[in-house]
Amino acid sequence: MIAALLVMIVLALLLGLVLGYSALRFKVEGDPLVDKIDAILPQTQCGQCGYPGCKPYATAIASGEADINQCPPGGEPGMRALADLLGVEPKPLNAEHGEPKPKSTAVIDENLCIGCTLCIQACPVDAILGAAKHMHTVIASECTGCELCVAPCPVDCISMVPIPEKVSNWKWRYPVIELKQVA
Amino acid sequence: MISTLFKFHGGVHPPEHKLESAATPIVEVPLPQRLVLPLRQHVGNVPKLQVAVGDHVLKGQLLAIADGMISASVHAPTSGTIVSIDEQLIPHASGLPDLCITLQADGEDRWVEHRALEYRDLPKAAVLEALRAGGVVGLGGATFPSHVKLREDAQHPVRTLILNGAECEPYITCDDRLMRERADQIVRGIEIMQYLLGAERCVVGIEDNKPEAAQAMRDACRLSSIPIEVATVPTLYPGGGAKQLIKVLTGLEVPSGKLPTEIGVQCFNVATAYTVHRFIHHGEPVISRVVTVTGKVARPGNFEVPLGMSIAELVQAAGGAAPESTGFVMGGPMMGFNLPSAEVPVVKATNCIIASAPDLFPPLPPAMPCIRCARCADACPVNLQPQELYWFAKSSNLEKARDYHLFDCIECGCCSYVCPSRIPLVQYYRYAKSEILAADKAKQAADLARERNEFRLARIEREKQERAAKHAQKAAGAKADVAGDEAKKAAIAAAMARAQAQKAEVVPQNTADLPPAVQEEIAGIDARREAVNEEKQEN
Amino acid sequence: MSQSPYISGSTSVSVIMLKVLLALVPGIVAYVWVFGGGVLVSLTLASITALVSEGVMLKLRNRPVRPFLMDGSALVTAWLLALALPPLAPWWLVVVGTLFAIVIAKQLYGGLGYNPFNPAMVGYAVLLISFPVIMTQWPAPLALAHAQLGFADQLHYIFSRGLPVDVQVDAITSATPLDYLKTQLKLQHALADISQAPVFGVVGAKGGELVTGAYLLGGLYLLQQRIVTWHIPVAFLAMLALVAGASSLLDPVHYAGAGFHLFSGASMLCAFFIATDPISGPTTPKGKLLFAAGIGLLTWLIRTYGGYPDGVAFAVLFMNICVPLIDAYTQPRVFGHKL
Amino acid sequence: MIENYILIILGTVFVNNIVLVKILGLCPFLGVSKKLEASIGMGAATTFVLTLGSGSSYLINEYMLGTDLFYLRTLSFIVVIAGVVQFTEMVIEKTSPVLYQSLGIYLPLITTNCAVLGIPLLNVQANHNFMESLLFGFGGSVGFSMVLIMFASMRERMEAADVPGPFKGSAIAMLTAGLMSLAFMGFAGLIR
Repeated sequence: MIAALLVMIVLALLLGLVLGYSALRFKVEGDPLVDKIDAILPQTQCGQCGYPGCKPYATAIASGEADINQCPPGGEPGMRALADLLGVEPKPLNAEHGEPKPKSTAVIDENLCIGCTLCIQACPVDAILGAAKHMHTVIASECTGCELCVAPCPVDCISMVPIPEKVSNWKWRYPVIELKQVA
Repeated sequence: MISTLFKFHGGVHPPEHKLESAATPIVEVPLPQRLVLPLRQHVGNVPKLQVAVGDHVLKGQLLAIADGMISASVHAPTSGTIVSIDEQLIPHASGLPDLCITLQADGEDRWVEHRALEYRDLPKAAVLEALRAGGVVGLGGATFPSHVKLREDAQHPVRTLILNGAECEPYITCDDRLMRERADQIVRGIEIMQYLLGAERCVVGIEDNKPEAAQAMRDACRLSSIPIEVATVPTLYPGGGAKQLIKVLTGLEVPSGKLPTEIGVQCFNVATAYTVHRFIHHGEPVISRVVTVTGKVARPGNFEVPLGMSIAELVQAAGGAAPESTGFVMGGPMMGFNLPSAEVPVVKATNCIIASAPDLFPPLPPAMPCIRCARCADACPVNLQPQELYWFAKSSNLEKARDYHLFDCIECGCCSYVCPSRIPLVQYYRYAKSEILAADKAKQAADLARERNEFRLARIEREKQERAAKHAQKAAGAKADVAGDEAKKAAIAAAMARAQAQKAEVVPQNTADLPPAVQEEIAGIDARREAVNEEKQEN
Repeated sequence: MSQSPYISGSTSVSVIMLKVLLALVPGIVAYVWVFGGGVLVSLTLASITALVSEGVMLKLRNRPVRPFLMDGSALVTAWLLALALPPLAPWWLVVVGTLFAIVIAKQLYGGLGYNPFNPAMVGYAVLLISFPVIMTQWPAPLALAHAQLGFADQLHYIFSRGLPVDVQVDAITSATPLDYLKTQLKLQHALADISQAPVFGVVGAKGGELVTGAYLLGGLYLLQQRIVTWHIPVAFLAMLALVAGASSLLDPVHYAGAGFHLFSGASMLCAFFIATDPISGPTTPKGKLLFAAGIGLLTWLIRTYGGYPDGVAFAVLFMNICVPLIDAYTQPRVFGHKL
Repeated sequence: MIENYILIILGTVFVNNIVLVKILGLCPFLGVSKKLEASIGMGAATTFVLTLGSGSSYLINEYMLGTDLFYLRTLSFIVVIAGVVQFTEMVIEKTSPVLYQSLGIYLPLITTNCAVLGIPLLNVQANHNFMESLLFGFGGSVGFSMVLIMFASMRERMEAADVPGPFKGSAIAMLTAGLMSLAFMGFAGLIR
């Protein structure tokens, strides 16, 4: 009986030593995973996921707090990339957080804008320029299409315009194989 | 005295169908009434407009000037009036419209003042600049601006200049006819290219199914002041691909993602050499080209066509399309694309127009699943594994596709051609490539957005701290300060002055360190804003 | 209209499969010559089962039935399985094996083009494990049998296991040389004595070697038609010959020679028809060599040391498992890339 | 001697493969085989744990428990293995966070991987000496890793296959595992 106790105590001590040492030796600082997740997120900073930006959402995913299907701008491919990175099952996007929309940019109707700067303060990427009492303009190439500027505008002069397809941004389509001849 | 030839992996032998159009000489088509000139006729930046609606221009006059290094100018193919500058359908696989200049010919066909260039007396940089202004681009189909390729590079000196007269695609014979009829002029162009590049060796590669062209070139080369070899290479599609031809003639492989200059080789189409000659020795910019019109037309042949002429008119010149014809393909049957309309203009890339019909290009039967027979891998000139690429592209596993060297694919169509399951493999690769490129772009945009967001957050944080510090200072100051009205007044005056100054120069804080393009955009927006403001004030 | 290329070559999946079937014909003729017409019954049974089960599965999966039945791949599977089974196998054995091959090994994975395992070999291995006695009971070649069965008798035997009154089962069956060799070697007999037994022919099995030769003929036709590339047959046969030859050189008393291994069992059938199945095999040239050499080595190992008389089926299945890895690690050098 | 060692390794890798023939350790086999990279990591981790666990449990069994305390065998083996797994977990978390994340719950679950406990117990049963125990553990885990990696590569390839709806996912994976097991039956009788 005593022998058994002794054996278990010795075992526990040994393992405790080894593990205690390695806990110090292999201590992990920070969470490199957050950056990897953040790199996948589309950086629209739109907050549709329920977090105040992409980075906070990435942190929430890394800590297991948020699910991977809360990012409509990233859409299905983004969700798949996250599932791939984290080794979890892909799941359909959560409709609570909105539907994926075609990529758009905000456009300010220059004739209506009163220059209140509310949209400038709302823009997460400083893509709107202008000053108080002066009309504001969106820098199209920097707009992420997050729509955060739409709601604050007191005169509803901001609209989201889908980016039109041009020769310069045109993409080849997924081949469609007609199945009508099969039968 | 042809040096040894080498082989590239794979390749196919599709039926050639070259005899139909190769038999007759090049015909100059009558000048059309209306010419549509897309600004985007080459790889690179869209050139900047130099004319406005209503302007009268002369033949060869500059309409749009090259913008930046990789760009090419556009010139008027005849004299006339600019009637509109708007979006019109262009010959592009997307079938989308793009900015075009429409020119109404006045029928006089009067030349702008132009003269030959004594290129040996000028610095090479000036000659290249002239070529850039002359709108000279590769006429083999890629339409890459030629002046970029003719630049001497100390790091990668060009030892071998290769002229591509292989013309491996079925149906196309424009280079064949050009070599037969204007070999001497092509050789003049080669001499200029050789001079500019300082190449030690010049080789013209011609497939052995064009003996007349090879003979004509050989005769012309004999008269040249520099030694030019003419090599007949075995007919094997895609032997006319630049990388394939370089491999066949020199045994060297262009490293993936690099330019041929990396291995001391530069390659041009023979038609490009011809246009270089026309521009340097006659001062004529690129305003016309030779186009093969074949397939279901009454009189297949080759035509010297002013750029901007509509395909419909060109086909009329070839006797019109047969009634069973259902559409037009630009380029060859292996790599060409379907034109969105017969009204699109001839552009610098238009080497061939095929009037197609279901019996000429039968629709593909429904695709069977891939049986992994690897016939495509055997046929691939780049030695890819098309069946794996297909698998990844089909399941949109784009990262894997990239890992399997999708971007080395030249879209030659050999894999689709041999596939027993009739899978449109190339279509999958095109899809995967453009998806990946779009994703890369999105990624760049996301990185930029992240940076800007982080900057903004840092700025807000900093401002908050500054405010807090100010508050603290004020609180401390209020306690200590028991000074008289003078000081207060002075402070108020100072504050007002500050406010005034601020009002005077409302500098948006976030316009610093923007790329010039965006700065310009902003400038444009500001101008517009001014205009609106003035308007408002007037009202 | 679609995108380029607008023209295409003339081969199609059904042409390929038809040529494979055609190449099997000499082997079948030789088979009938040596073992009697019973195999034709197996072939018919297997073909019907394969086509019907494939059709039913396609219908259930809501896929077009006609193009997939016309492609001939089900027939190839059926024929290969039927030829691998003992010639007078009972009808239900053929049916069960074919069903397993088509339904489980092929259609559940998505049908043509998607099966990771060779369907015929899955069917064969399942039967071998489930019914080892029947599967190793081979009828003697007609020339050796103590009693001759006519076609009608064979038919009767296949469907009801009934024999004419005067014939015993032993009279029409005999051990295959591979089997015989194994049991005799276990009994410490020397190879030279063993190979004097009547089941042995010039190089392989008596009669069997004729069938094997006919397969070789068909295989050469496939090579000439470029249906298969040389890699797999050559690597398989070379590896088998190499290990068999080397071992018999070192110890001629206990190891059979290369000729014997090449011309007995399913070697030739495997070399040209089974291992060359493109769907479950690798696609890179190097991968093909590796794959086939692996099958050759494993076949010899299982034949020589293993628990089963012939190792082809298991060797093929094992190498099938390795195919994705082989493919991934034998990618050829792409144009413009360094090795 | 050497021959014996080689036979032990070959035997445990192929003939008596712990997953496909002995049907042990199916949980990580099915769980961590969706991606090749993760399965390679899992294979390496398991190999490490198993070899170390096999060796150290031999030592504990031989020098601490002896024949008197045989009833502590399972208990102490579990403790030792749990310790080794903990250690491995820390190392992986430090060196490869992505692998750590993608192995997820399966990493601590190596502790309860029946193969990991099974092999030390089989060692005791077969009266292996220290070297044999180590090799047995190593061979067993190499066999495990090998089939895991093969299985993962097959599953990656099957991802784009037109598998009928009801069979997508786990069902076809189980079927594939079964057919792999079928292929491994061919090795039966090769060694002993």
